[in-house]
Amino acid sequence: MSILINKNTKVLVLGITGKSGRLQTEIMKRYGTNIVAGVTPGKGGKEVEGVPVYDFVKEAVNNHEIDVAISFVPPPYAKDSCIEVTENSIKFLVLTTEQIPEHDVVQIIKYAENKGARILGPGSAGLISPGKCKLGVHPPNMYKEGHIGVVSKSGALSYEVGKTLTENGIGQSTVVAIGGGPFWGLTQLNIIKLFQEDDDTKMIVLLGEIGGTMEEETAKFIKKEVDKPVISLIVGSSAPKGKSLGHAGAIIEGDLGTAKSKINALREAGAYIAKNHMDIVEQIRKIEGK
Amino acid sequence: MSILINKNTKVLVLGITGKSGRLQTEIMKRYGTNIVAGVTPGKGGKEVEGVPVYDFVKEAVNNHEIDVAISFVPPPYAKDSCIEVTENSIKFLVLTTEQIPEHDVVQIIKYAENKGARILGPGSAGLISPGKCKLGVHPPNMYKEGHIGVVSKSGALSYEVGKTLTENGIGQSTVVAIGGGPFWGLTQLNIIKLFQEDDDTKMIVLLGEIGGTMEEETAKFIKKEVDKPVISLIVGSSAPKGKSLGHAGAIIEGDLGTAKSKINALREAGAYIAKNHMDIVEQIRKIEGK
Amino acid sequence: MKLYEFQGKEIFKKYGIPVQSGFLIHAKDNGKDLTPPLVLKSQVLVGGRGKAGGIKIWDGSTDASKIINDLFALTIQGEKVKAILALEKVDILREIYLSITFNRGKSTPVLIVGTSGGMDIEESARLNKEKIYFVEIDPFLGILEYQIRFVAKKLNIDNYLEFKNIIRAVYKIFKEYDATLVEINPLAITPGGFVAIDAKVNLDDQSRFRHEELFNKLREEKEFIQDKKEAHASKPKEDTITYVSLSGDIGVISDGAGTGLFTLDLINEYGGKVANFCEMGGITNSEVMLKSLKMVASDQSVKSILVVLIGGFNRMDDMAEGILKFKKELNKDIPIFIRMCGTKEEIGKELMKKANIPVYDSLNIAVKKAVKKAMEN
Amino acid sequence: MKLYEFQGKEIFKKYGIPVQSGFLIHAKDNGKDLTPPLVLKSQVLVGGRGKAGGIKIWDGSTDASKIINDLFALTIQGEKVKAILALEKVDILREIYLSITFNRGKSTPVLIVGTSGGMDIEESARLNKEKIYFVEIDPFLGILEYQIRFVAKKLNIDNYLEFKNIIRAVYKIFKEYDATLVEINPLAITPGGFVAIDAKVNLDDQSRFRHEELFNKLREEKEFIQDKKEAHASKPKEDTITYVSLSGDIGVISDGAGTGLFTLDLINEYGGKVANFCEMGGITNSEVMLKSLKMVASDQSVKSILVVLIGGFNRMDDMAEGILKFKKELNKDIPIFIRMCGTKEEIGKELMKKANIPVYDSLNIAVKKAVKKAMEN
Repeated sequence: MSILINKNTKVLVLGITGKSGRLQTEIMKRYGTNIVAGVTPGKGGKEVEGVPVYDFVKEAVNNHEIDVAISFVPPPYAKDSCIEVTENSIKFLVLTTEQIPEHDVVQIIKYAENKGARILGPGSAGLISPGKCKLGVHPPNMYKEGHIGVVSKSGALSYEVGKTLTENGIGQSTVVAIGGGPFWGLTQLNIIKLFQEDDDTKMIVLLGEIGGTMEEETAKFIKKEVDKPVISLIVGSSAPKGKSLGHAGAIIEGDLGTAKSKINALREAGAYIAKNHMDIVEQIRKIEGK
Repeated sequence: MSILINKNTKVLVLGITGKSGRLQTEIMKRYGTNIVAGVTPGKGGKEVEGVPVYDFVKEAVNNHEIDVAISFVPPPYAKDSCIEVTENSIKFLVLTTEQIPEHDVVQIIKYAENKGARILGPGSAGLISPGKCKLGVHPPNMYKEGHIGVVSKSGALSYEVGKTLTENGIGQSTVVAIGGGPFWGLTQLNIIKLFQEDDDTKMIVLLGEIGGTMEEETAKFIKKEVDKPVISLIVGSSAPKGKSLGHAGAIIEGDLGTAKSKINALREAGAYIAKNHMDIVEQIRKIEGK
Repeated sequence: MKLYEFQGKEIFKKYGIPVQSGFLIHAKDNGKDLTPPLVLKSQVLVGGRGKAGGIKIWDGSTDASKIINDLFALTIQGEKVKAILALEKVDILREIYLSITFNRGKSTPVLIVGTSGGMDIEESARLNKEKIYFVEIDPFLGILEYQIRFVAKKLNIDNYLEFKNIIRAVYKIFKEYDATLVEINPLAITPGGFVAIDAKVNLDDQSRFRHEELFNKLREEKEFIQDKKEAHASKPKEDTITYVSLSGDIGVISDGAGTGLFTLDLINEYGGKVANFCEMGGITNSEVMLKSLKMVASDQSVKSILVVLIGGFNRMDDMAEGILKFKKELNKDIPIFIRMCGTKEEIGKELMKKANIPVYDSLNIAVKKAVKKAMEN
Repeated sequence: MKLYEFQGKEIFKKYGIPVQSGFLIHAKDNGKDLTPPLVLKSQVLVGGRGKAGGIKIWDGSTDASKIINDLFALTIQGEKVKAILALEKVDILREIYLSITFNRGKSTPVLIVGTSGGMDIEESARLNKEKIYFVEIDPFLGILEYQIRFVAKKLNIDNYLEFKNIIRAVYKIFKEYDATLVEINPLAITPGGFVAIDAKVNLDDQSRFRHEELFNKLREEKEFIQDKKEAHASKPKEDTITYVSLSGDIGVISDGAGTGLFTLDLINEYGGKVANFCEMGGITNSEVMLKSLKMVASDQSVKSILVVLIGGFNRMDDMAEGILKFKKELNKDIPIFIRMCGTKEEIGKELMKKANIPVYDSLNIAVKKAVKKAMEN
């Protein structure tokens, strides 16, 4: 098993005729992802990599069985497109688009929440269940099937760790990049909850970053609800202090958001704090050795 | 049993210090309804009929266990008040207020729908489960405990029929007035579904009116899903043809909305069409006699 | 409040929806200088104006004043023509139908477009359902780009940007004016682009508290061209009375729409004929009761009055008070049959008893008596 | 885009939020006629202006030009004072804090009010949590009456109507300007009513496509008072590069924020020191690669450059092309260590191989080599 996607997942690609949409469609298809349709306004009737393109999500839904969608739509059209997807009862959307206006992002997330739909992103690199399905831009050769669930804010860091695990013979159940923030549909907590419930995931790797308070909240959840081993790498300890978000930001975050605060919270929750990517491998081996 | 309310239902009254709110609180309390709190902005700290009044729904919810709310709030404040109730996780609201701007009504209903809350109204006279709970303005002496479920658009017509049934020794499980429209939270269909599922309701009386297409849709549902006897009275056969709603209204409604269309649809669905209120009594006796 | 075409088009202009240039001719104006060709359109609030001959084209070959006088002589569905909107003539390549209103069954705003448009839109909707498209609008999201793209595709619109701006403007008017209907029928495609040939805007009287200034301005415009009596109908209402005039001899008052309709059915069943019907609506007190009785009694053909009261919100003590006031003021002797029960009925009945006015508890008996009396008189 | 106080107050005025009357003094102005008393406020975009002595009151007892010259001589957190806002002095009875921003954790707009307000708001928030109130706003509903009533009660506001209008205006600005923050700190209660003493408005650069005209106008205002170089930062960005300058000797470029931060940590672990850090962000192509290399290399203290590429969206063929262009253009010899893998890595590696530039597959090795080289040089 895996989380969110599997071998049979039927995929709709939004913005399929754009540069990224086209290339990633090709790579996903080659990996074996079952892409059944694409949408780009005004390009209905065309084909990309053998995938039929429609003008509207409704048309795609009427002509194909669709489980999930992945969006490569540019920022100005992202909100409209996300709502169109949710409105058409597609319950899981990977939103790769970055640089979406914050007022739009907030509406995208709230609307999905109202409709009981899941959004991974914005700015998500997607997710991959090695050997089963790749829904996003994870470089295929860096992953192999196995039992480690990885969740990361950063896409690139999830590739980095995936690569390290794979090179050391450790496979993954699913590797998920939730996006760099500052807004998220699915959070670390949501993904870890799914890993906890997933029979095929034996251990969880949590890749966090300085800023925000998400890791602190995730730690609370881990402490209460997670009994699988959690190994965490928090990056940014040596980074210069970020620019202030003004009074309002400081009031909201208070003392939270530093690497130290996150590491303390996670350690207190029982997670192993890895020094670097190689240390993750060592810790996994140690646990497996038991 | 009964639907939506029962002996233990804990009630919040919105607009409790107004003329209607105050009088109806008194009558409901006398009937035995468990009114635990009231809200009127700016009147926090006062009491009405021994019921504590708060400025905010949140305060009431923090200080009392509350299951349902009933609103006597004037039209300009209705939308805000309804959203405040829904926002505070109260999942059933009787909205008695009439004359609310249509744009506000549509938002009230949509918001409740998004949050999984039920709204009876606007312009609803409320409902009564005789001997258990009265949540609204139904005159108490016109009802007695029994097994007939009554649903009506019009409040007054539900009193009329309740009175006739009671005078003829026929008790009711619950009598519900959904409001005169043209917009509704809970519909005839929603109420009949609850009656169908309610063990204590043996027969259903549906009181309809000309205009709109609700009875036609209800009929479709009855045909498919209801196996309890349904007795229907549709009023307005002899009324002069109403004012046109313009092209748009005519396009939406087409040939529907007349007494004839409603009666045909309900008869086709297996409902008995009563000639008048006395005929309802006769039909119930006939069925009971079997 | 229904707006005249010229009022609707003023709003359209403000929101950037293209309309023909033109001017209003009042009944009191005489002899304006006119240059042909012109479309002369009677300004009435009822429908069916085109079919009733209320729209004429003046091409200059005849006398304009003749056409104008003919129009002013018209009465369309009971409404006298008091103003004419004179508009430039435009070349129409194609007509479409466009409106935003509420889908009452679904409690949602709805965008409606039709591939043809014009006077017979309801009929064509009935016959060719596929030519009308409905798009539900989430009131919290407004109208979305993909929804506009959808209807543009269905209608084969070339100039998408202009079309989008019109739809956005229509929705903006719908929302910002608290309208219950904004209709452009037809929306013409001309060589110069889109033109809204007609404008139908209905405002929600219930939203008046948000738009006092606007409502007053529109009412003043209406009063300027209407008879005072007609204009009165759109004045601020302090009550919620619905009054309908019919052709029988029994006056009916009820304190609920449902029981009112039911009472009409019962009267019909017992062979009676209703002269007029007054439903007091949501705001009921002794003054409203008094006013309703006066309205019903003022009709000369009324031979008996039936008052059907079954109070929930409505208080019988208030109703009794109103009836007693009426009895005191009334200078002719119309028999009144009162059915009274519900909230505060003990007090109401006590008051009626003291004044020696019989009340009935049974609706049937009250109806039968009222019908019988009207037949006798 | 952060706005200056005077720009924020222009917007406040437009939306009916009361502000002090006043005028702007530019560094280039000489000798305006001034009437005491005046509050003279340095216009800078960084925080901590008050504590840095950037705000002075001129009561007429000293020479105004002396105070003004002192202010123009200030540099606050690295930002030179180029303009001063001169404002009428108002009597303050009480100060409160008011802002609307996003609660990023909850992905929702949030109204924040504080019973005190002023410079030490963060500190007072830390110490007395109960004095700050947060109200989450549903972006589809906007701010609701009961929410405003709630904060008004908590803050003991007497003039509710005026307060409500200010909050509604703040939310309207937040929404209509695509702001990420609208802050009034403090909002003063004066004998004459509320006055916004300060204005902090941050706009969302990502929303520029909706507000081209506005952004251009604001930028021109900024350019008028700023050095050109500083103004440049708020020009339309065609790329998404983040550049941070530090004090070490290794230049770092990454194609992801997470791996970038991780690389900094690794360099630190291996004893290296970072000179500057360039994260290419979401839009990556050969031009962005070239530009990033140039930015990093332009720093004289850079002794080795580490390029960390692990492409998902980012294509290694594009990156290789950018690196080759840089190599061609570069006229000094800085050693570059490249870690390259991911999307299109075969083509990218092939291009690098042809040009005889070594690339590494292991991050550790690349980092170690870059650190070692910097230490050697």
